[in-house]
Amino acid sequence: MIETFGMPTASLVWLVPLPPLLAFFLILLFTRRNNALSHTVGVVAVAISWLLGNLVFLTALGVDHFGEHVIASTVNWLPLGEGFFSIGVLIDPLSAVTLFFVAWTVLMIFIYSIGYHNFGQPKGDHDHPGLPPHGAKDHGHTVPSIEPMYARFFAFIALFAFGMYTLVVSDNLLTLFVGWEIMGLCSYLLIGFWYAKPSARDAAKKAFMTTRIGDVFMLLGIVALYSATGTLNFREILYNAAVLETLANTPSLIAGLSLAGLIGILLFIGTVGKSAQWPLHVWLPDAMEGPTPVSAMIHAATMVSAGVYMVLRMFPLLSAGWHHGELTAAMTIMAFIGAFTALFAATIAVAQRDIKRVLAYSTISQLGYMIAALGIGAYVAAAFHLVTHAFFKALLFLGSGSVIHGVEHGVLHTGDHDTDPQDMFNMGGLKDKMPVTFWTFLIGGLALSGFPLLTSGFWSKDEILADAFAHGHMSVFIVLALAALLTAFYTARQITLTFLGKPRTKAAEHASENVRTMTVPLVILSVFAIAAGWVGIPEHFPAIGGLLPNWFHHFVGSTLLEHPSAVDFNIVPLLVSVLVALGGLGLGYLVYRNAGQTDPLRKALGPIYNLLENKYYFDELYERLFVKPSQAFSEAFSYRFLDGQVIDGLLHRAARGAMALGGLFRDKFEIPVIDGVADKTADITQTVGRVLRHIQTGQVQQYLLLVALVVFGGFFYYLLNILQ
Amino acid sequence: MSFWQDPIAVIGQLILDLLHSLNLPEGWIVFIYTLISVVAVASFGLLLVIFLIWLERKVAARFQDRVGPNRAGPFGLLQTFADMVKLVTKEDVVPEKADKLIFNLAPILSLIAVLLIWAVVPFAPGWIGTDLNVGVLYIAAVGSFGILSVLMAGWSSNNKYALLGAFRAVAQLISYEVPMLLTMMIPVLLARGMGMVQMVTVQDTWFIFLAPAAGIIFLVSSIAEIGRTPFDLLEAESELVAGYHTEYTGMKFGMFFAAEFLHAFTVGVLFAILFLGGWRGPGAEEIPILGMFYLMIKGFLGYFVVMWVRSTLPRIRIDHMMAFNWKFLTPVALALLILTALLDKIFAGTALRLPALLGANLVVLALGYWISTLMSRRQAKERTKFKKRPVAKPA
Amino acid sequence: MTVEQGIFLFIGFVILFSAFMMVTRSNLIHAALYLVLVLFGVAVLFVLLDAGFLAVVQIIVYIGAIAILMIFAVMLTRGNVTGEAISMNSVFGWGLLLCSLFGFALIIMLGQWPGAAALAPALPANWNEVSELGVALVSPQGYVIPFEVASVLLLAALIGAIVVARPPQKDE
Amino acid sequence: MIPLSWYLYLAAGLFALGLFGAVARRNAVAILMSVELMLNAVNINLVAFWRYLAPAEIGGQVFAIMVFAVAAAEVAVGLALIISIYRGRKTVAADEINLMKW
Repeated sequence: MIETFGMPTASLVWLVPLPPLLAFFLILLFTRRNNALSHTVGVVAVAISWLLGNLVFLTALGVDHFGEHVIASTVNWLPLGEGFFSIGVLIDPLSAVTLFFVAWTVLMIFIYSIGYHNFGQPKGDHDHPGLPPHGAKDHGHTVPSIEPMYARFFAFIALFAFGMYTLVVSDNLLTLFVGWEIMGLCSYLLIGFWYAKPSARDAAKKAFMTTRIGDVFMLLGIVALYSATGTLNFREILYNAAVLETLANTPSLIAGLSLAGLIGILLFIGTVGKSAQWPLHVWLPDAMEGPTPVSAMIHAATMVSAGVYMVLRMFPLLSAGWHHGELTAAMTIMAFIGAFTALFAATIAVAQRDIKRVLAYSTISQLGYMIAALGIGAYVAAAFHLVTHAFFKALLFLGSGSVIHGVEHGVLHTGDHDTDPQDMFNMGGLKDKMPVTFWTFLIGGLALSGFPLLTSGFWSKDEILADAFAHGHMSVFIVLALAALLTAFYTARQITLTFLGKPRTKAAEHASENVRTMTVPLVILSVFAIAAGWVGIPEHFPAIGGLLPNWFHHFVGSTLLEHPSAVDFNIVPLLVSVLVALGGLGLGYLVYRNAGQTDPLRKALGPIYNLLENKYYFDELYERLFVKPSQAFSEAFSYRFLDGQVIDGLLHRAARGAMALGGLFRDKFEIPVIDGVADKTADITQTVGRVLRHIQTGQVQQYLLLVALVVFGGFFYYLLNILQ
Repeated sequence: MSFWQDPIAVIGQLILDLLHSLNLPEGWIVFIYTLISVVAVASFGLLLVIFLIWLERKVAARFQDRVGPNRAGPFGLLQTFADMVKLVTKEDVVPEKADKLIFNLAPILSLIAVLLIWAVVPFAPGWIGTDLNVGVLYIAAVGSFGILSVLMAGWSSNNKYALLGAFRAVAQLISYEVPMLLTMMIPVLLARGMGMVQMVTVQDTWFIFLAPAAGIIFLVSSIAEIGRTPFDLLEAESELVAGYHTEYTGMKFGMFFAAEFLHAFTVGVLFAILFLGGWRGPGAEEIPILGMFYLMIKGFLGYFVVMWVRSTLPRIRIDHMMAFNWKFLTPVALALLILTALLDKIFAGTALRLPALLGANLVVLALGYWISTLMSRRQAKERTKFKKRPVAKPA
Repeated sequence: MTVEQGIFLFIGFVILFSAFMMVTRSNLIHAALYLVLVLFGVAVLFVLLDAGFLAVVQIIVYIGAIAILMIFAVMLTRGNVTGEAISMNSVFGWGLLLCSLFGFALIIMLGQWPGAAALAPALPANWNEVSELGVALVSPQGYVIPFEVASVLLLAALIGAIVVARPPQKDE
Repeated sequence: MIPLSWYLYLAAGLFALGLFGAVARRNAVAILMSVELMLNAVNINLVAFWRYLAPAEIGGQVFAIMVFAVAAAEVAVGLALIISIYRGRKTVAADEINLMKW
């Protein structure tokens, strides 16, 4: 039994997800009228979760061989025919580090949201629930106004946090799926938070529908797994070599896959939806319609991480039958989709104008990285990148929100409402206006592009590349290196366009730094964006390797039954990753140093740029391929033919027949027989009633007396029997 | 064990020996022995009243910058005896239309209700009338006899002031019993039992440190239970003459009077037992008479607070009093009870128990205060919304 | 005769006498006070039966709440306080007959039952009534569902009583 | 020692008296009081059976507590009804409250 302050740690783990859920109900039911109280409730709730999460994490750190001695506790939940379906909590090294970064990012996002939604500002004059605030007149100036649905935001995002915590601490696929779906619901609610905007509504629906496709397959996978093994508990399946062996050797009936492969692929499709991998990536860029803290929540801390977290969890199953030679079918597919998505999304990101969309595609790309890493078996590297990415991407999103907020301030100040505060080409020179945002964003950007040695992104990305190289997956290695180059390039593009140079619009000139509640989380996250990488420096790294032990590898690696060995050092991947990072950054800076309102790449790339700008026309393709045909099909077949001709025709025929039959019955049967009986019954009832009504005196005690008399009669009969 | 260290045990043994020498059956011995100890405790309570009345008059006088009784005996100590003689010799008036039996029973019941509490008071280790395993609940139970006596007195007097006073009193007593019971449950929770002896023996740290808010609420609601200022609406002279005992004279009035004083001191003693560690103090385990001394000191501390409040605060309005109970004391007490149960379970046996409980108490008190001020401010705002009512003007 | 038997006989007499007075007095306040006496007697019986907790609860709930409420109700529905001309209704003769038959029948039946002569067995060692009762009331193996249902019932009764007894509101 | 039958006889007598009160008293409050008598008789039986026949099982006492709860609820609602009726009809005599007849 592992204990924290004398309490079993497992009970603490049970408590981790609860405060946000309580906060959700408290805010919705009681405090929603009071903004200050609502955000206090929300922030205090996640702060409690944060505290508990960190306590659990620290406890886990103190346990020797934590991979074998995990924190686990189960309770019986659903009674089944024999036994119970039990649910429970499980903290092993993987979920411990996940809990750690989730706790930190979520807390930061909550604090940031207070400032982002303009708490403390006056109410807007024309603000309307369901629309972003328009600003309020205050002493002749236009100042930002408070979000009209401020409290509701905190309620939803608290529910979101509950979903994520549930997912992280659960010890079985079912509760994990519950958390997963709660997040799906919350992302729908939050992307469509400004529901009066048609684009937000559409984005919400799109996100919901697209992830649903993945979820259906995932549910199929869960069902398949349950019917194959009779349990959904991670430790019973994934840490049980016999079960895995059986699953890997049992053929399924589909496409020659083993059962493990089939289930793995089905579950992976869930991840494809949730983590926005090609071809289900289309929802994530549109999800930028929601408020920026939501974007950070979805793209960094929780939802997309959840997808990767799930495949990390299921890795033993996905890799069942893999003996460091041939990759399994599921792993091959993951490697392919991950690598492809990484490159594909990076190319799109290069041509986006919207500051948040660039980050959105960057997220897709980085998630592709993780999936690809997992696909080639680099388990620790994938987990490591998940952690570092969570920190620096949360930082970048919050930073971009801060930029947008600052520029919006400028927009309000100048009154020029045609300027899009999210378009990077409307910015420029914000370095001096928003120093804190600039420096933190710079740190995040460098981490994203993998700036050598210093940033966390470098270490995690390098580890993936090294792993791919060392195990001879050259195609994956090359694709990922290319993607890294593009990543560095668009990051440099973004930072240059946004912060460097001269302001391109009036709004950018009047941008201003934001309040403390927004900047402090940025600073804290930037610390992590740098330092999170230091726990995973390979031991054989030249010069600094071995200064700090490669803690992350030992810790997270111990999650698996068979601890992965660290790869030997090789100079090629290191050189490549340094080169692509610095090269991409330099190139980006050079190209965009003097950019005006149009993108210099447009001329250079020509039609390809259009292709990229329109995201390879994927939305249009899906519209043609799926939406239009299904509409046409519903119209022609379902509505006109099936409904109008077949069903209606049958119904009309049947109705006519029934009418005829009914007439016959009425004349021959109902009137003479049934009515006759009914009338007689009524007559008799009436007669009896006339007699009996005399005992209904309306005096309750006489009734009581009668009741007592009857009871006593029965009693007396019994008594006579005794006495005889 | 010498007589001077533990006189009660010595005397008790003596009586037991005496009873055994009479060759009575065992059941009767227990019965008689219990009867004697109960009578002893009750007599102690009654004797105490004499001293209490003198003390209260002295203290109240000091608060009002007077000297108080100082003629009869040294420091006026014999004043109360003189008053008793006067009360006993006064004419015993029974109203013509009064319900005689009930009228006479009410003051006796009133005094009994208070004396019954003393049956479970642990004076010192081993000194207790009877150690019920449901002691705390018992205190609450005998409190209902007090309510009954008020109702009987008010109704049987056949006087509208007395009846109105009784109504008010009962409403107040029943209402304030709720937070009082709730806060009494908190020491029960902390002690893991309702027995009074257990309550004292587990208080290695006084419960006032674990549950200060509960202690305060208990004291406040107890003041209301004994009907003292600022909650003395049951005998508001300007409104009700003298409340439910308007028609009582002589020694019957004296009984109500004594019951009230004894009850006030009982509240202090209960506060001492529930929150201040009862008889505990240095050396009390070895020398029980020291424990008795400590308990009395602590009890007088609580009693002094009651007197202090009485001399300081004015009477509050009846609707305010009810609102204070239902909208502040009761919710806060409920919250405290739930929170204490949770925290005490979570932190049981750890070093965090004291700070966690103390902190939670303070937070609940602060939150309760904050919310109630918010509410009252909102009410005030709503009140100002109404149009001004027409006021009669001099022609 | 042991002490316990003595106490029982005395209390039993008090209970029956008070119950008789309660159902026959026309002065309702007196009836209510006799009811209090009955209730108190029952509490004493509980003590004799080693159910101290129930005894205390009996006093709190019945005397502290129910009886007080009864007296209040009697005073609020005044006019009949000091006695009615007729305290019994028109069928009270039948009631009397039936109830005395009922009582005698019960007593005869009890007399036939051999188990009625049982004596109280010793309580289990280390018997702690309060904690046993507490555990039984909240443990899923015990009576947690009836307990929760009872709490809901009390809440419903509370709200119902308020709604029913409230004076009709004007123009709402 | 007291045999079980003593309690049962006492409870039987109390129950019969309560039943008589409930059937015969005119005043509605008095009827409620009589109902309390019957409930108390039942409670005596419950606790006595617990003590004499199954002292190891706490069930009898739990049932008695349920009876307390039911009695409290019954009195609260019953008295509310009586007061409500009194407000409307200025009487609490059960045989004058007889609108519900044919």
